[in-house]
Amino acid sequence: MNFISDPVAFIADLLAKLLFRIGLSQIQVTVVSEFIGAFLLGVFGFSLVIFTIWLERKLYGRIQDRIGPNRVGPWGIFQTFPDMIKIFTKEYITPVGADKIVYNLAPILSVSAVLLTWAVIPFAPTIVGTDLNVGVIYLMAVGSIGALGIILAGWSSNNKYSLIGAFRAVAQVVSYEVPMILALLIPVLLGQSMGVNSLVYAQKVWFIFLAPVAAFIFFTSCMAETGRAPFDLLEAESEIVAGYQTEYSGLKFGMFYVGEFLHAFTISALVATLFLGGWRGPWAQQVPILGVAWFFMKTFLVYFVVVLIRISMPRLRIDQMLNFNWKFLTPLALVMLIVTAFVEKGFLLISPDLGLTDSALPWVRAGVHLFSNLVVVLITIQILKSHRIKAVRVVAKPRPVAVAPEPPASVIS
Amino acid sequence: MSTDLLVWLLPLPPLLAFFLIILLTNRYKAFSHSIAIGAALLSWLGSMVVFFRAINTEHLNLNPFSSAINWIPTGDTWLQVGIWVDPLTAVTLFFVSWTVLMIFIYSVGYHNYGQPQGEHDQKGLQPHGASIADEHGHKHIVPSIEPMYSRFFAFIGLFAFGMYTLVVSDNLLTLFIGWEIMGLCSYLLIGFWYQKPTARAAMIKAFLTTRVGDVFMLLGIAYLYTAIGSLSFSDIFKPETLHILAQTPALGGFLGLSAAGLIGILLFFGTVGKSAQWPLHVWLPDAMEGPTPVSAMIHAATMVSAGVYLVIRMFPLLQAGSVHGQLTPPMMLMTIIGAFTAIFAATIAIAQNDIKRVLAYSTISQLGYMIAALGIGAYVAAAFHLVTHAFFKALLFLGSGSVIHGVEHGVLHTGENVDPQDMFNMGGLRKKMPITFWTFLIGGLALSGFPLITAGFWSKDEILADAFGHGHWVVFIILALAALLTAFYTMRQITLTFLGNPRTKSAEHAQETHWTMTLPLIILGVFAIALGWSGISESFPLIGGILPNFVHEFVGSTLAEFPEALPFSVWPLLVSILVSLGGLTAGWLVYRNQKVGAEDPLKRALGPVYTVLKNKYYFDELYNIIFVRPAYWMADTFTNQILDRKIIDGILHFIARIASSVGGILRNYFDKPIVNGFGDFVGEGVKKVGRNLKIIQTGRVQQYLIMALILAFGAMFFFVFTSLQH
Amino acid sequence: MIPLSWYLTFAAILFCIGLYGVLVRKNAIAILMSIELMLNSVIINLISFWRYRAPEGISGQAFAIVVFAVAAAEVSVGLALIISIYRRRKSVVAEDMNLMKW
Amino acid sequence: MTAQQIIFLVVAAVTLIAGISVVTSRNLIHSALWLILTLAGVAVFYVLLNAGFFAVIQVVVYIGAIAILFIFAVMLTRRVMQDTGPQSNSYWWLGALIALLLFAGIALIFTNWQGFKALPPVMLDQSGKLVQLGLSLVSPDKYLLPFELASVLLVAGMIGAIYVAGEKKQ
Repeated sequence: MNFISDPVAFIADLLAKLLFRIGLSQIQVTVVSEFIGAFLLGVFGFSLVIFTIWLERKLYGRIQDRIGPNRVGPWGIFQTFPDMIKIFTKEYITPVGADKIVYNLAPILSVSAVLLTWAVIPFAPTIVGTDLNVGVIYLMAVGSIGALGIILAGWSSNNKYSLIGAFRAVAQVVSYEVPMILALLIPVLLGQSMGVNSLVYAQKVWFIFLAPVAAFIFFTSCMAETGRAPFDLLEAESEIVAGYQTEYSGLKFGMFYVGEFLHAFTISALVATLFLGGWRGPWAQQVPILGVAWFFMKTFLVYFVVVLIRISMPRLRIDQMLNFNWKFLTPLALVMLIVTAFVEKGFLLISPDLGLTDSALPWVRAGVHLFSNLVVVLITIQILKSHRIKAVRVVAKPRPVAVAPEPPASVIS
Repeated sequence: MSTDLLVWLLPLPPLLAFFLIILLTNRYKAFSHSIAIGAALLSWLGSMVVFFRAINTEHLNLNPFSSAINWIPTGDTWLQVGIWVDPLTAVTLFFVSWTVLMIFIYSVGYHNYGQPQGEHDQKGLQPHGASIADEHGHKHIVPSIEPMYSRFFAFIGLFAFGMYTLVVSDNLLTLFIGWEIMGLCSYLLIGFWYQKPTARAAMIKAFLTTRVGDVFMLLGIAYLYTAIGSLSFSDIFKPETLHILAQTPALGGFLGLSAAGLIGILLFFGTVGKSAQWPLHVWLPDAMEGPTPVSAMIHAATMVSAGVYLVIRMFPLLQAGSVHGQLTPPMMLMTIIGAFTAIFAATIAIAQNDIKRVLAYSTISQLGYMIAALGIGAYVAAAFHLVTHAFFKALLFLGSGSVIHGVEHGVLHTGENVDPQDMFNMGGLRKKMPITFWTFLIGGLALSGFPLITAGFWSKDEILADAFGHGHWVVFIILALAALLTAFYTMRQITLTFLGNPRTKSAEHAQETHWTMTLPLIILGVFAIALGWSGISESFPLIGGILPNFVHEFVGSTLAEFPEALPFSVWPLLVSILVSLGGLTAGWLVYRNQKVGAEDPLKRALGPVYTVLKNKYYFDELYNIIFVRPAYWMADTFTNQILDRKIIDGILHFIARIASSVGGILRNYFDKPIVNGFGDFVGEGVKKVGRNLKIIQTGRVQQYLIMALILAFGAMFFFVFTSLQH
Repeated sequence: MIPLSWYLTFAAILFCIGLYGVLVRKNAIAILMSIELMLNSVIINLISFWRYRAPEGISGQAFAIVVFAVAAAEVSVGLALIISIYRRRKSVVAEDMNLMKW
Repeated sequence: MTAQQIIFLVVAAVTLIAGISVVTSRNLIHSALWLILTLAGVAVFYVLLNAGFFAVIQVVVYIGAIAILFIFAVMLTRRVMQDTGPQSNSYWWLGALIALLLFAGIALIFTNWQGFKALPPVMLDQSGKLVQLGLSLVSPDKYLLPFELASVLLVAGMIGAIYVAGEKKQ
């Protein structure tokens, strides 16, 4: 096994041989190496945050027709470090009456939730944290822990704004989990497995082509999950100061901040792996390193879209947000799940007597699924249009014309 | 039509008439009397046909017209009912049908058919006459029609049905049924004018006294049935059954009588009741309260003669066991009672003033004659006298009816308040009512036995000859005396009513009655004379052989062994002629110039005996004392006061007291303390338990859970330990 | 290798703790939490029995899944009830809810 | 003592302590948090029992949904309790006694049960287990009925909850 084909394994073996020489028993060796692997992944996550913060601020500038940070280091790439230092030096203020334990526990939970998702995402065919066969549901479980963190933060800081922020967060996060799971189920259905890596393997044809609607639903619900862009009611500055983060300061606030950014990047990684084929690309099988490159390219592409949306979209009202979820996303996700399942079953029954060559089979299947998706989209558009007309008709009722009151007789004469 | 069927149909027309009148034509007088007379005519015609066929058949008694049907199932055999016509029945049919028809016709006139309705005539009272205005305006009171006109005809129709069934029946049971129907009709007809208290008393008296006789008769019939298992005459008169009955001693050796004797006596008591013989005669004179056709029909022709007919019919039974002419105990009893009744009734008759009562007592004495004749074995003579007596007694009664009717007419005319039935208010009706007078005279002479021409003489003479012939001296003397008295009171009656001159104004105004009443009198008159000649015995001097002694051959043949004709002896003939002529002349001499309001010459002659005779030997008062008052006493004081009030009510009250006291005790000592107590105890107990249990229900879920778990663990540990043991 | 007894004792202890909680806690929501504890111990039992008695079959797991569903339903209805009682009685203390009808 | 046993004991200790604190902690939010910790402990146990799917389900269903529901409920009814006074009612000793009694009974039964000390049989291939479970849940002859009934129960629970807790629009 040479370095190029599987660098991670190579390094791992090197490390193992080193430890054996030190004299640790087999169990201890595996424990230590597992621990080192996990530590590396965590550190990698945090370092990414530093880069993404810079990237995002640069993009904000450019979109808002300004340069963005360019003072610290060339093109401002070191801007994040002074921010970090500033936050580290801030004083820890804990509000009076706050529930100390819960107050301190909240930021840890929210950051750890995000980091835990990276354990499952495959960078390359061989480079992956752990290949759980229930990976997809693991992602869901971790998402819910994040929600927990936000609630505790809002609750324990003994502040009305933070409490309201917490309630809004819970409402948003918990209710958007439903369409996210349903959307996740569609790639699982297509890939016939719940392991994330096996899903990537199954993506000979990117799932975005087979289930574009599912991709759209997953992407929007993930956006809501992070509490970014159009759905950033969690810490809507204009309304509730910083939402659940108001009472936090110093490193705790930093943790939240980092958690949020990393979460944005994570969801783009998820979208990339689940719908854009993750590390799939030419020669990725042969040279794992290439897989990593493909993976990061796709992730940054999706991330760019996320940032774009974040800047351009106005904030939604809470009822609009909930209605959008319960009245549009969830039903659409359910319909899509059912349609995909039927089409998939139908295709499986018909495919043998179609006489397709092995290579053409996935493409035909993709076409069929694409077609079903398009049909569903058209139907939804029609429904929306009729719904809108009805709404308009209601609105369009003529308002009674204002008539000046009749002057009393005495005045006229 | 075969004679059997004809005989079956004989009784039906009167019955149909009865129902038709009662149910349908009660309101229409003309319609109902025509139905009744039509029915009587039909039965009369049937009887005549049967009579002539019976005469023309030889040895009728060997093969009589008879047929029987099964009526009541008695186990495996049937009680048979049917008809039986032998010479005796034929002869009885003859006189019954004639007299019934005559009386039906007579009743039309008697009840003033065609007269106007009386203004204040009431149902149940004699009509009081109606006032009508003739052409020149002054008022007349005219006899008014009987308000219950059709009802009368219905009852006599039913009576005729009863008589016919009795006559034609072939067994004692239907005979008894006919007997009872006649009893009922006599009751209804005596009390026809039921508003009169005397009529009501008379009808009850008649019914009860005949009822006494009927009870004994029924006992006799029952005993007979138990003895030989059948009631029909053909079975009874078989020689061997008669022999058995004669030999077997009566049940319990009653007075040493044989079965036949006892049955005979019991049946005879029925006749004593029905034909008003000595002990049970009291009802017949009082029965005169009924209208005269009733008295004529019931108390002269048919009903009373039914009693004698029964005895004649059962003669072989009564005679069973007598050896060469010696009288059996029932015959002995009959002779005694018959003879005594004859002389007894005759003595009372001479002291009566009411025209109908005289005839009533004369009927009783004549019946006594017949019973006495049967008693001494003069079977043919008794039958012959029965027939002739029926005719001239019916004639006399109807005659007295028309006399009363005429005098009543006079009473209404003059408005005089006088009793139309009392002979001393009459007199001199010879000129006013010639037809009634002559027919009444013929009847009277026949009754008293005027020699040679009247039928009465031949039949009575026969009886006296028999008595004389068979050496029954005592009977002969008594009967001769009775005949003397009969002749005397008959002549008394005729002279008081018809001869002399009228003693009251109403007698002066008496008028001859309507033809419907006088025609029957004439017809009966003819029979009263002509019938005698059919029974002249051959050995009679001079005119003996001219006409065959038809009665002797024909009626005699009903008996098993033919009774031989007696050799003629002059003594009984002389005695009877002497007796009748003597009586007649004596009667005429005594009463020929009876003045208005004068006393009865006999009163002076007999003195106290006269009053005794007038009051009928005080038998009514005697019976009143012996039977009626004790019965009342029994009913009122004994049963009501003592038995009912004191004893039964006493017992009941006692029981009631005991019951209430027991109830009280139970209530106080058992019900209240124990039962209620237990009830309350349960109630309180439940409440207490409820109060204690209440505290468990705290409403706290966790406490419930703890309790549940404790119990569960208890159970668990128990099972675990037990399972651990083994 | 871990014997079955460890799992069963652990589940029993957890169950008893849950039972104690249910019997003792004043607050209705605390009671519900204890019930959750008891349900979890049940599921542990189920899975351990599956693992130790019949690993080749899947009935144990199916059973567990159904218990999961029931637990979820139970909690949701329980909390809904408690909230409606709270809204009516302004109290969540189990002892206050001692009347069948207010 | 193998690695697994060590992990088992550590996690068991942690979970039990969390369980006890759930039951005894004065602050309701803290008891909710302790509950979450116990649930996580139980999830680890599932992993030890080679039932990975259940661990994840446990996290998603219990921690993700039910725990949050609890916290919600606590928040909604916070005003009353104000964490005042003793959290457990007067006869807590009785509860403790019964719990111990129950434990003694169960222990008694376990000791008598011969399969108590059983060692885990060797697990063959694990991969097909999840698919087999999924299929069994939906195949009619296996566990379709309980699965459907559970779903009906959930829907009923949901509707009931909404109806009971929802604001009655007058």
